[in-house]
Amino acid sequence: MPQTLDLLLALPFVMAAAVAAAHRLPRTVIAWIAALAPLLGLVLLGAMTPAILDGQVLHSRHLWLPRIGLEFTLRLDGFAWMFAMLVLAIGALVIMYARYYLSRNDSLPRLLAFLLLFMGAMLGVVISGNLLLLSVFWELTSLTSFLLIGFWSHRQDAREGARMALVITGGGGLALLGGVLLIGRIVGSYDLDAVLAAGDALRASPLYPWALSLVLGGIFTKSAQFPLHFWLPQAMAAPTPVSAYLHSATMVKAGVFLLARLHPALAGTDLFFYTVCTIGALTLLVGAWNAIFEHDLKGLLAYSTISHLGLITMLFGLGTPMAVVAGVFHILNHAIFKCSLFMAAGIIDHETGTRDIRKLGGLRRLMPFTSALAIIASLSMAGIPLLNGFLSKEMFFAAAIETDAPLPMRIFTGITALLAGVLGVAYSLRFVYESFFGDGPRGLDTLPHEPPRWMKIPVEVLVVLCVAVGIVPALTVAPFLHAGAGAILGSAMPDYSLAVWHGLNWPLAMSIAGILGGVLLYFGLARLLNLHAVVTRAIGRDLFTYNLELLFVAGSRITRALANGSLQRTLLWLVLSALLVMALPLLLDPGTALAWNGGWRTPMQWPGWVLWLLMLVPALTALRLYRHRLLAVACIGGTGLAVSLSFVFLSAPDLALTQLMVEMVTLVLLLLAMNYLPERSPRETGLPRRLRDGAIALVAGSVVGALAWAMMLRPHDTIAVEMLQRSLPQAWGHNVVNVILVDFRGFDTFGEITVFAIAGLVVHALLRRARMAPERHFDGPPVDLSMPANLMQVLAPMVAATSIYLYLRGHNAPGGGFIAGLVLAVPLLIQYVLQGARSVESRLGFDFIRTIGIGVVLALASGAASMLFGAPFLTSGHLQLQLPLIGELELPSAMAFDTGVYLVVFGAAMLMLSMMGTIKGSRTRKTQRGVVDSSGRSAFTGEEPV
Amino acid sequence: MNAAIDLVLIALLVAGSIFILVGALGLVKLSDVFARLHAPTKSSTLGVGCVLLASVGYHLLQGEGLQLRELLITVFLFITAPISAHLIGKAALALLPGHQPAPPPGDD
Amino acid sequence: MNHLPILPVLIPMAGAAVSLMVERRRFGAGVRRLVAWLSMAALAAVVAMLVADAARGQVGTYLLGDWPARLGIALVADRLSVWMVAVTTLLAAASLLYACSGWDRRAPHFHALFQFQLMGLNGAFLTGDLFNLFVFFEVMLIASYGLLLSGGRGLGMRNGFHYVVFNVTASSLFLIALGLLYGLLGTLNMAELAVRISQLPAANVALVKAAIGLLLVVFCAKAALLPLYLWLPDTYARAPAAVAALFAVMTKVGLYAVLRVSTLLLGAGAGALAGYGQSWLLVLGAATLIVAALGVLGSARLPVMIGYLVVWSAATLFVAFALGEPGTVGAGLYYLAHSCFTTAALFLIAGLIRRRHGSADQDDSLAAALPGRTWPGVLFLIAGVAVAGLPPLTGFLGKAALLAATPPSQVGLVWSTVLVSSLMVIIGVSRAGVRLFWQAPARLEEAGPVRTAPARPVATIAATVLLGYVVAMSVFAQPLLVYTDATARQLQDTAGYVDHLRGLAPARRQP
Amino acid sequence: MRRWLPSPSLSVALLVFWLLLNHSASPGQVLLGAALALAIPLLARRMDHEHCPTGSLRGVPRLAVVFAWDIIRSNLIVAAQVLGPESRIRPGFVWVPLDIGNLRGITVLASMISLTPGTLSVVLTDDRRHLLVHALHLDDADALVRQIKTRYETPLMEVFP
Amino acid sequence: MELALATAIGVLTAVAVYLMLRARSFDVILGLTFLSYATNLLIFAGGRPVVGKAPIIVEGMPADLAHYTDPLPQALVLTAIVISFAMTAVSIVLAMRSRADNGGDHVDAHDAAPEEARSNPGGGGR
Amino acid sequence: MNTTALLDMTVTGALGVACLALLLCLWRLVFGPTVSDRILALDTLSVTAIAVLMLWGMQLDSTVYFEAALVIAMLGFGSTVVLSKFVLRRDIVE
Ligand code: NA
Ligand code: NA
Repeated sequence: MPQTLDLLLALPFVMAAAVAAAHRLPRTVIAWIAALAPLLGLVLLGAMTPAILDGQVLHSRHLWLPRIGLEFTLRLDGFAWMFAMLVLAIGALVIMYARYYLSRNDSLPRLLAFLLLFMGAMLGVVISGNLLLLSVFWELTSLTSFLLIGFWSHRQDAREGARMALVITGGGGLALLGGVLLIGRIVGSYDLDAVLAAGDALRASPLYPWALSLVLGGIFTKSAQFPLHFWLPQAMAAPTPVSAYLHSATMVKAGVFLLARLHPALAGTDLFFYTVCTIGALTLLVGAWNAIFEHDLKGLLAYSTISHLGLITMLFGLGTPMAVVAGVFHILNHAIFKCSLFMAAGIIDHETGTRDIRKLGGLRRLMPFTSALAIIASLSMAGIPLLNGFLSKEMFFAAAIETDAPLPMRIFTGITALLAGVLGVAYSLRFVYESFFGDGPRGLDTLPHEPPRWMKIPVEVLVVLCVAVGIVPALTVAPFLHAGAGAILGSAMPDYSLAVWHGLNWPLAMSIAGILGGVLLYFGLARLLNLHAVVTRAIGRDLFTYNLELLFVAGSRITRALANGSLQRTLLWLVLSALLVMALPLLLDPGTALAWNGGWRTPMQWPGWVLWLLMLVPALTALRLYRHRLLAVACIGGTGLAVSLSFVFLSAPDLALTQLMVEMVTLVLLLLAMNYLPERSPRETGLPRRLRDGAIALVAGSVVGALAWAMMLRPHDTIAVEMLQRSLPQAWGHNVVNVILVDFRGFDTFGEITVFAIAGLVVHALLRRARMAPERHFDGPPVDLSMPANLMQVLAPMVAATSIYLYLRGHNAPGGGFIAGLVLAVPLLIQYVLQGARSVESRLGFDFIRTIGIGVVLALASGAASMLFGAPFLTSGHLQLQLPLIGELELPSAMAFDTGVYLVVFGAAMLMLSMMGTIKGSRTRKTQRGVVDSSGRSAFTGEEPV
Repeated sequence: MNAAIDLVLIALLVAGSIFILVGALGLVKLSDVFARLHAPTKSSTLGVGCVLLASVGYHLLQGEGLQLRELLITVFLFITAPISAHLIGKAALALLPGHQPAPPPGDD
Repeated sequence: MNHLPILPVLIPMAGAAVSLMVERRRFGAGVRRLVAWLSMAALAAVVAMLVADAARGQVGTYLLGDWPARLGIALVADRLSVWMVAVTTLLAAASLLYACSGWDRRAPHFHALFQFQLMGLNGAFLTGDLFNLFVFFEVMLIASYGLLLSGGRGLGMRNGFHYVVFNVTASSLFLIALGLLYGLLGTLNMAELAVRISQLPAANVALVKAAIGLLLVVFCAKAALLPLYLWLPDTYARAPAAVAALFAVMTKVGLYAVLRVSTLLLGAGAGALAGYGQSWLLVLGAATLIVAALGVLGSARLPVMIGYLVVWSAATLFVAFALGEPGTVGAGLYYLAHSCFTTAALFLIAGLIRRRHGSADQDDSLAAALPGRTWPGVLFLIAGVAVAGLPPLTGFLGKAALLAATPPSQVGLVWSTVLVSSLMVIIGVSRAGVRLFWQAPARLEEAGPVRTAPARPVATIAATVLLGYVVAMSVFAQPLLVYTDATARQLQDTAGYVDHLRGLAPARRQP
Repeated sequence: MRRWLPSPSLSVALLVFWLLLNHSASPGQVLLGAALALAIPLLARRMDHEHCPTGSLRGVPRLAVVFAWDIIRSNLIVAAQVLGPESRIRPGFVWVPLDIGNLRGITVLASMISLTPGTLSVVLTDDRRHLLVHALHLDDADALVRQIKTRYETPLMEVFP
Repeated sequence: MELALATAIGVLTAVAVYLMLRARSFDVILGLTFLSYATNLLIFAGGRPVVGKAPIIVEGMPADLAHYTDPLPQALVLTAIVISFAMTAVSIVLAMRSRADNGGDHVDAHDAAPEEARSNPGGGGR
Repeated sequence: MNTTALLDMTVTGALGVACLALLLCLWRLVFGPTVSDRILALDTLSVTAIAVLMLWGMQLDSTVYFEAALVIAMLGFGSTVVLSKFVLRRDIVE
């Protein structure tokens, strides 16, 4: 049996795939393939019927995500069985109907595949034995219905209807998910059996109101309950088979299905009773009232559906066993007559080309057979005796007045029930009278006639069912109802009789009153006002659309207000956030955080203060002059020099060297870039902004300075001592900084040269084919610098030798591959400056990219060499060679690594500099702002005077 | 002997500091751009040369051996100082066209 | 000697170096692709072995240079790191596949930069040293600049400038934090830091808080948490599809770092610092959820919308990690992989659509459909379902797991923001899908015939592969969640991590 | 020979430079230095802007002495000028016509002019026939030109023909 | 000495932050340069400033913090300098490209100067 | 008076003078007025810095400052060259 259940669920999905795959086959074949799913499904269900009717509950359990309690449990009890029957049987009919309904231009395979997917999802909802799994299928029905409603995606109403349905039912699905999760928290399991058994615990839980509201949120949206009912009429943009299937028989019933399903667990409290009853009643009335004034056939049916869904909801809200039975019964009846009505409406639409009730009329003469079917079904909808609608409506009346609620509520439910009868008759009458009787049709292009034989068959089947159930319920629907209601109510199953005649009683009186009232109402209204001229506005829908638009507008406004793409703002937030987190701990505990600890620890020698001035004065000058970019750059040079000297002063010669080299190269890059940038920043308007930034800058400086100061006053307990101790004996280097760089933390250097190499590549990629016009240029030939160039020829070899020296000595003295690489780049760079790029490159054909590649490979290989000896990557070795003539030669393996560094740094630095130095002029554009007039230059900024 | 070397070193240092100071003072004091160019580029170079020489001697005296390599810095300085001065002069001339002298007398 | 933990760094680096060597014209594009794929395959093999080890509960460690962890740099391939590396590798394979449909020939140095990027990502995930983390952050970032900008032009340059400056600033802050931490604690090894923080004298607490707070700000900036997410949508939107797809994992590096730091340094054993900043992260994460969802609703261009989806999913992760329960962290890690794959898939799909549209300016605005939209439409549907958290795909499963594990005290905040923002995302994504695939091409008719190019099969396959991951992750959710749960538990066991690393003896040296 | 040792003087200078730099004359360093002294000029030659032949070096020592003396002397003069009242100095430009054609020679000449305080070579005309010199204190332009030409240019023309 | 170093870090940070919040790409880059000075000094300060004790091992001298300064921050700063240089290089090039491609060097392009607005955007690069 | 002590005093004095020179250069760097002045100030700063480094080395009996001085000697002039070239032509690599 478990496999049967699995197969049952799998069938629609498999066949959906089959239909999609077979989309080139003839339409009839495709329809048959599609129909296989419900037909075979019915067979499978039939096979399980004896067990179900026997009162068994069939299970199939698979693991999916037990970690969160989401198990693939399928569970078939009587109610699920009944619903599955409904889904499959009507599904089969709808497929048959769709085959003939859909025009040649539309893709039948697509529709059928979507329908089958929906069918699978719906079956899943019905036979889920795990609430989480149920919510999975629940959302799947929303999703597939979205696709189905939007089937005619070229139509705006279809797109909007689909989206609206998705938003409302999908949102409801999220609420349901929340509710289910809460139920799981209370019960400790999502297993349906466990949940149904834990009703008392649930109702007693403090979380119950939350859980109930969330679950009801899902149920009400799905079943189109007031006030979110408006999506359903909007969904009528779907092809009629879809409306017939989803919006009458199945999907909208998922809500009431769940209401019934969880009835044993959730119902029985005042909260449940009042909420569900009230909402149901309101929905009932609002739907029915609107149906009267609707001109669209399908719209009328949709509002009627809303009304009937309200009725069913109200029944489950009433909560008495009788009401539950009535609810289940009405689910079945409504599915049958409403589906046939939709199909009939579809036929009318198909034949006449319109669904506007105002254009129709007199169809009984043109298509008598279809008219007869539709009239019978409408009468069933109106609750006329001898039809199935009458039976359940009668039960509804009975349930509405036989509650144990306080009197006012009973009066309310009773009146609602009566009004339901009246209004139902009225709109049914309108549907029948204005379509099939009277004059018309008006203004049609073609003369309508009966549809193809096969298109009528599904309607015939359903109408026959209406009549059969209405006349001999005990022989037809009784086992279904018994199984269905029995599964919900269990031992509380009441005695009820499925008979047409129960004698003279209140319900019968209400029925009669309803029918008379309905007839009076319709004709009264028709006489009183021109029904055709009534324009209905769905306030809810408009409100929803308006709010949704508002949401989009708000989304885009808020987003634009926040993320306006401004770097200044982005940086501001970053700086402010950083300041906040840095300052807050200090401010909260200033006593310990900034403890004075007896003043500065180390007295400073006076040259230190000179350096201090040398560092800060140019920085502040740069701040003052920053708009004159050249001057600011010169000032940065001063600060950079001072920083380097401070590093020397504070025992960090390696750092000083690196800083100096990097300074130099940075300076060159800045100057190279300045050729392509405006020579100065424009004066800033807006003093407030400058003041604000100034204040932020001051705070930032104080906070960071204070942190640094406080940090330096704390005792220093570092692991670096061990590095000092182990550097010479174990890493064979005197210069501990270099040893850290190539050995202890060689992996950092590894990353660092990678960064450097990538920077070279990025610069290359950005400038490779870039053609840029300089801001301004000088007329005339390049300035002749042959004299300095000539001196450089003497100097360059010495610098190169110095580079090698620094590289070789690095392990034991200040220096190392990085510094050496930059030192080697400098004379080349100066040659570029003095001789011009073309002159240098014609003589020095160098592939810097390849140099970088080789450097990386070398670094990699030298690091990996130790792996051959079973030591980790980057483990340094040490070779002490006694060579003749040369004597003892120490070769730490880190040297090889340093060589890689050397090559990468040299290659990348040169790549950057040469790329920036050899930008080709734009072909399409001369300089941005023209030629520099030499006579008009300012000695103060080097540029045009302002 | 050491005392003699000491004295020589002291002399070098004094001379060096004087030249360095003169260079810096000239840089600040003189009012003409080109006049300012003269002081630091040469005086400072010479001053630094003196200090470097003193340094060589000083380290020799401290028993750290003859550190002749510090002379290399002097060599560098003496090669580069003219380049620097030349280029700064050229730049100043370009920026102060008023100072531009008449073109050279015609070829004769 | 087990070299596995370092190979995910070395293999891409070697791949990059070789890529550089074969960049000359005489080697064709085929050779470059061959190199890239060989590297990718080797990486995948190594990662598979790492995953197998980690799944057995084995923590792979690697002492670089054979120095004890406190002196040198140690790599730690625990469950978390391996998970991140595996996600990266899977994502990278699809992204590379997409790039091989043509972009790799248009962007100079693409393959080298791509491999470097992988190197940076893997290094960042594997390292057990805070400064080394910084270095690999930088490797990853600078490679990302290259990938983002190589072959680009126009406004992309300004945008790239924003991205670079923002990240450079963040990196400077990172350095300040590192400087303070070292100055106060005397070490940078994460295990040592954990030990020293647990014994922190009261006088230093405020300062260390400032440093760690700064560290968290930096990570949040990279992970795009409110108010630091502003850079992301535009940047990602301007990136070439293949690159944007790979970038999906970039925000996750920040999240990874937050998780690592908050479990290791701010865990239960951290004394005065235990749980520092978690409540802020939670609140900001929740706020980001809403703001990002508004962004999804408000974006007029598909890539921007996807950018906001990235922010949104990152915010979900912030919530998950800030809650700090093993259940939420486990769910978060699962969701993290989901988020990478789905947003990446969406970027690729956006690329497919862009290519279909052909024209340059309105290429990806949320309008206009063209014939032959079935397959991109199906892909978009699946990705949209996954990203919006609709069943039955990963987004739903991850979110359900997260919500289910949310501690009762935080249910109100977390559930409401997560569910409400989910609804907003559903609305936004469905609108995008409707406009992209259903809307009548009215404007196109006005504009006259548009030059379109058929989607290249390879590109479509790449997007399909990513969605294949998503589907597989949905089907095998249980074993994956078992793994991530175990990861979360392993993360909580700070002492285990610390003892393991401190007790690790070098192969040949004295410990 | 020229092919493998393009500039013997440069090579020697490099070797000396190397040994000084390393502060060692061990065989290893000599060997390494020699290798560099051979290799670097080969690379440097490719960068050569323009080949400048070297002639007789006989005049160099004398020139060096003259130059050194000039440096010290003029430094003292300049020191006095700088420290004294500024009104006493009259700066000015003067064009020095050149007879020397060798670029290296011109360069060295210009450098010497620059290194001796009080004078500064600023511009070399494109035809290399005139050098613009700025003097801190220009009494007698012709005397200055004459002094430059006799004390420096003439000996230099021997060294750089 | 601590105070001097701390104030230097503070002033450099303040200068950096002010410049970083300017509207022109070049000014922002200048700000980043200053920020990197401040950052480097701060990391360096983590090793506690000491004069004249360079961490270059002299044989025979005990290897401890009394005789040598802490070498680790120096190594870190070295790495940081290099990385920040690489980043600066990339941002400089980007500033150039952005200016060439977009016709202005305003980082956000809200108010390109009139002469910049005139020039043809979209040209340039490639 | 001991000449060695005198020498040490002289070193300190010279260091003071050199630092004073640094400050004077700084004055020019800050107040210009012309660009050439600032470039010149920067150049002089770096030359003077060499002297400061050497004097420092003497004061601390250390030679580790040699490399820094060497590099400054090589690069101070490099900065001057590029800055001047920029002033001359804007395009420093033509
Ligand atoms: Na500089
Ligand atoms: Na820097």
